[in-house]
Amino acid sequence: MRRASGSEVLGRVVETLKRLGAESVTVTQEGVVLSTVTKDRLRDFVRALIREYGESLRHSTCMGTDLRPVRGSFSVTHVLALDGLRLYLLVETEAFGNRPKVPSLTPLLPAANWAEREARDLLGIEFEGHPEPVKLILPDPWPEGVFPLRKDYPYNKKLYETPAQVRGVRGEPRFFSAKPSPPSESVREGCALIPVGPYHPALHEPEYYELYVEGERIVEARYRGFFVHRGMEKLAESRMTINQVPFLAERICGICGYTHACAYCQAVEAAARIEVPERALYIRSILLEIERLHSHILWFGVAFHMLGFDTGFMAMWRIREEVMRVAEALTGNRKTYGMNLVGGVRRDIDEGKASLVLRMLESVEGEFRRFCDSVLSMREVVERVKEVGVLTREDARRLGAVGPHARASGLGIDVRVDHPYAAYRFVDVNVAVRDSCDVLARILVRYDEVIESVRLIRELLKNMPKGELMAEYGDLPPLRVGLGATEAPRGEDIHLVITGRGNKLYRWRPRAPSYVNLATVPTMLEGERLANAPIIIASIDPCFSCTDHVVVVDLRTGVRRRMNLLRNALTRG
Amino acid sequence: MSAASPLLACAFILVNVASLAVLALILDGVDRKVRARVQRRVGPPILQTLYDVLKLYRRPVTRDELAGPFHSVAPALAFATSLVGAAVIPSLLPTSGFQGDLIVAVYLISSVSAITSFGAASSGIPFSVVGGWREASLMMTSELVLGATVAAIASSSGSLMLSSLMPLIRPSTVKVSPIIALASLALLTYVEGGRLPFEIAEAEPELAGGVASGYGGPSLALLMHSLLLKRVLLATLFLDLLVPWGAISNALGAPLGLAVRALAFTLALTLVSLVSAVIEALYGRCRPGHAISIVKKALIVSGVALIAACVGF
Amino acid sequence: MGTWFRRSTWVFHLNSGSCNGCDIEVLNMFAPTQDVERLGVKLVGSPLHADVIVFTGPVTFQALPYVIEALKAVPNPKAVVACGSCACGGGIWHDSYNVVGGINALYEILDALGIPRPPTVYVPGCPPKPEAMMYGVLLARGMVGQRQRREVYVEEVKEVEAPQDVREVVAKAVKAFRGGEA
Amino acid sequence: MVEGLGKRVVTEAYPWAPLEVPEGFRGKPVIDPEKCVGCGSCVNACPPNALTLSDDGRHRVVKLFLGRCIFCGRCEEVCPFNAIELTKEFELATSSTEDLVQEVRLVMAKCTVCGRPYATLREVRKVAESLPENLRGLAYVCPDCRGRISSYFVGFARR
Repeated sequence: MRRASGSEVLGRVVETLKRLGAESVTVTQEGVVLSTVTKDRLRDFVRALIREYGESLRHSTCMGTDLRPVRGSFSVTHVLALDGLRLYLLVETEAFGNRPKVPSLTPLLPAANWAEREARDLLGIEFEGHPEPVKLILPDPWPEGVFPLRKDYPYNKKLYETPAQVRGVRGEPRFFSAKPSPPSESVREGCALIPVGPYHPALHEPEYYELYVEGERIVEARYRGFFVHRGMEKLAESRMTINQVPFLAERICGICGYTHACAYCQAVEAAARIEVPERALYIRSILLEIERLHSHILWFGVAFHMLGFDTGFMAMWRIREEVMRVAEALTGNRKTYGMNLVGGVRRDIDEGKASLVLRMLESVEGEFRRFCDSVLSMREVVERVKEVGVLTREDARRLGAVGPHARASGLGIDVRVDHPYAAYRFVDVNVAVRDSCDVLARILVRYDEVIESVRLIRELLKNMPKGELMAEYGDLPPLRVGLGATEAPRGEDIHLVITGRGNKLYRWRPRAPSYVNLATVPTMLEGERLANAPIIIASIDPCFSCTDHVVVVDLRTGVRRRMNLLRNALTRG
Repeated sequence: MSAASPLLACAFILVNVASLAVLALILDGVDRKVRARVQRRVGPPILQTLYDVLKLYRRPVTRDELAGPFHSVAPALAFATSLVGAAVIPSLLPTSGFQGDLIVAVYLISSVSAITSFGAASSGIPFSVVGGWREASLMMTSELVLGATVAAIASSSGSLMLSSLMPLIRPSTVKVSPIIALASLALLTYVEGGRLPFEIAEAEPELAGGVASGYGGPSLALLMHSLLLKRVLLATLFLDLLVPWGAISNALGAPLGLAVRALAFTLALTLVSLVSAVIEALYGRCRPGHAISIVKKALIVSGVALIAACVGF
Repeated sequence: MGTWFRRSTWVFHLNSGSCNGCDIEVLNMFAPTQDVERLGVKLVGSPLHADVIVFTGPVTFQALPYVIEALKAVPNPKAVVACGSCACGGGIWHDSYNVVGGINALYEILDALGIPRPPTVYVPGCPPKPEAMMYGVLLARGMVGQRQRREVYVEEVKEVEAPQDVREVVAKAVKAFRGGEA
Repeated sequence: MVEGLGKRVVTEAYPWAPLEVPEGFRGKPVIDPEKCVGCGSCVNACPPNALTLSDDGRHRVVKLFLGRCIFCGRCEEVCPFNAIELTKEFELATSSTEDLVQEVRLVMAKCTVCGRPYATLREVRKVAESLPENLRGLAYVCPDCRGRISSYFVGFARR
């Protein structure tokens, strides 16, 4: 009922966009509409859009681009998702000058906060009216006024050229003067500070949380992340060619890398109008589900470990090992599948490999069900996760949560259904939704998704058509925009590309799901007991390396302030 | 039966202390092996904890400027205390015993916890402080339970001497209070033994080692060793109150009786350890508040036992 | 390399900005199938307790000060097992603006700061199999031999010049070209 | 959960017994120095620049640094002579990064006209083989000189 025919909906949306004052409206690819707006009308345009589409409009990400060599300007492209209508709206606006200024959308759509600050850091675009215009992405000692993503910055110019430069005054390295967070201006009397990270056994990645506790209760939580900014966007735009980037994209994340490789390839294929053979689409979907399987089971293990339940951890990782072995047999590596190139896949799944997969599914499904059922029937376990780390539906929507995290707060969004890609066009996906909004709900959603993945792989294997694995294509047309979106194990993963000349990229902007989900963590932590902190942080299945490919937070601002500003923005908007 | 000459008594004590100290490490190895087996893996060698401790003694001593002076002394003090505990409590071999050694034993066992948590609290490391705080709050409650239990047993058997307490073997009447008291002591042995779900003070994923996180090298070895020894001492106390070891050795006469007693005792200790390890493998860590509330329930039970003992049941 | 940790190896996991792939495989070593605990290896949460640092990631500039702190916190003597291509040589990011470029580049900074380099075992792979890491740990303990060696092939050719007939033809061509010029 | 006690242990025998890796495993890449001609296709395809090319006057050096390799297998895919392939070898740990290097040094051909080394002798011979006999001489001339004298060959071929 929800879905009128695609073209009808599209026609109506294009009509609306024109009516609301878009300068030009083009359908760039299936399900993606690009409208350009002058920067003075941007806010009004988006405000009108919010009025028009209300709750269903979600800010997904934004991409800043240095178009000076081409058009003499900078551009900012916001990606707004209309999940119900199966559409992504790209809203592009242009700005000129060395410190270009565009109006900020954060007061209207709080989820735009980090993405805008990222563009500010990397490209020097000022967002007027941004509630918190401070450094987010680059490392602390990064000099002011230097923007690595601008085309005139060499990709390999390191922050420090020689080891000796690291050594600053007083014999101490200059770095060391930078503490991960400021001496707090608002720490309450009688609070103890518990720093979690950057190295903490609960986090297998360097991340930093500061928890202010009274006894065991957390009164304030601050997050400081982005230790894993490796400058990959710049590498992709400069050193690499389009068929090298899939391998770079895969290394955004070691757990859900393949989903990034897929999203990237989809984006380039969309930009260059490459028709990928159907068999390749099926193979991609199968591997994506295998990845989801291993990622979710891994998460179960980690969650049990956080609860101190090591037998659960061991059982999950034992079950997961079978998935890893099959992944290795299918692709040649347990983790980095390396299966994708633009236009298709590199290896086939033949009969023998298919039967290997089916055997694995059989045993994994049985064992996983049996073990988790018996754990979830234990009162001690359920007690520890029930009504812990609550994120209300309202907060989830406003902060732009995605994936299982959003689905556990009652939002039924899933890219596989809302914006079908790969072989999900040919199969029905059941979306697991729970509405108790706590850690337990997140466990149950992922439980359902494991079972659903098993079913999907079986169906995909059964329906897989014969045919080619790779499309033929020539040189890419330059300066075309492409968008690729996939449902990573952690939620919506979105890649935007602008093609360049000579089989290179002009711009690449990946946005991983944890990027938006992480912003919800401090909200969930406040008022909780310290012992619950690890399981709450873990419950969003945070993948810091996904997020941090581009970002680092400023020292002088704590999350607390940021969250308050967000709330203020929410009440005002 | 107690040793005839002071020299022999000293020898008995030495044997007890040495063998408990070694057993504490080996039984932890057994624990790890059992847990691994439940998790369907091979697990470390039985002597692994022994290797770990021996290695730690060869590691350098670490010092932290932030730590208070008590921090660095605490492990040695805790270890010494637990060794004295091992000397006082009859285990493999009988000790000569003195009136009130039950009180001393309980006091020494509690002291190990107290020293550890104070040591952690003066480390200046946040995780360690929280761990110490947890340890202390768990200890406060469980010491009450221990006290009430001991009082119940003592009043029902009319003695405070460990070797003469045989609360369950009373030819005349079967009493209820010692049984309840022993049940709550069994729970306490498990809880204070630092086992999951009550292992909240070290809490690896939450507190990065908690009370132990400020120590390294030999002091960590001492701390580990004294905590493991404390675990064994609690089990020993429990076994002493449950099984009439003296009667076994008396019935057979020295030296055969002593040998049988030592062997039986070791087996019993291993059994307690095995059972605890299997239980432990099935649980996650509970919330610190929850752990304490469980211990509070045990407090009610032991209170009931005490009242019952006073009334004469 | 080190014999003091041959029977008991306590490992501190240090991620310097890696993609997670290696980190998950490090954890995977402790899973039932690989179960390195049977070799006496234990993962510890505090650097004070560790003998060996399992190092992953290409070292981002943001993580650098904390990485150095953590390295210093592990008491000497210690050993490092650098897991993954990022740690061994910077991996795919080696020349990016925000990446130091692997553990050897980090060691150069340590040299400049006057901190001694710990002995290091390098485990390439992207990510290495858990078994490959296990092998690396055993190599650090001196319990297995190193299999990978530097391989250099130098081609030996006696005759570098083009064949006689070709040279003659080319000489004619050159002459013809010169003639054309003139 | 206690059922685990009754079941078999899943731990593998490695490192005490060799480990079976599946067909198609992407392990250590090995250059076959006999087949390699130093054309540089793999170097162009390699995403992390683990494969590099350099000239030292007499030799062209194809260098593979395993410590940077991401084991993607693109080199294997693009090599026109199947000179590089990914093996099943995974026990690559070393105590020095020096040991992670594979180097193939191939003799350079000197231009018959100007004497400058411009490509490996093997590559030149391969090219020469693929050319018709009357044009073969062109392969032994560097690209710069080739432009100048090729008209002679074209004329020669016509004749």
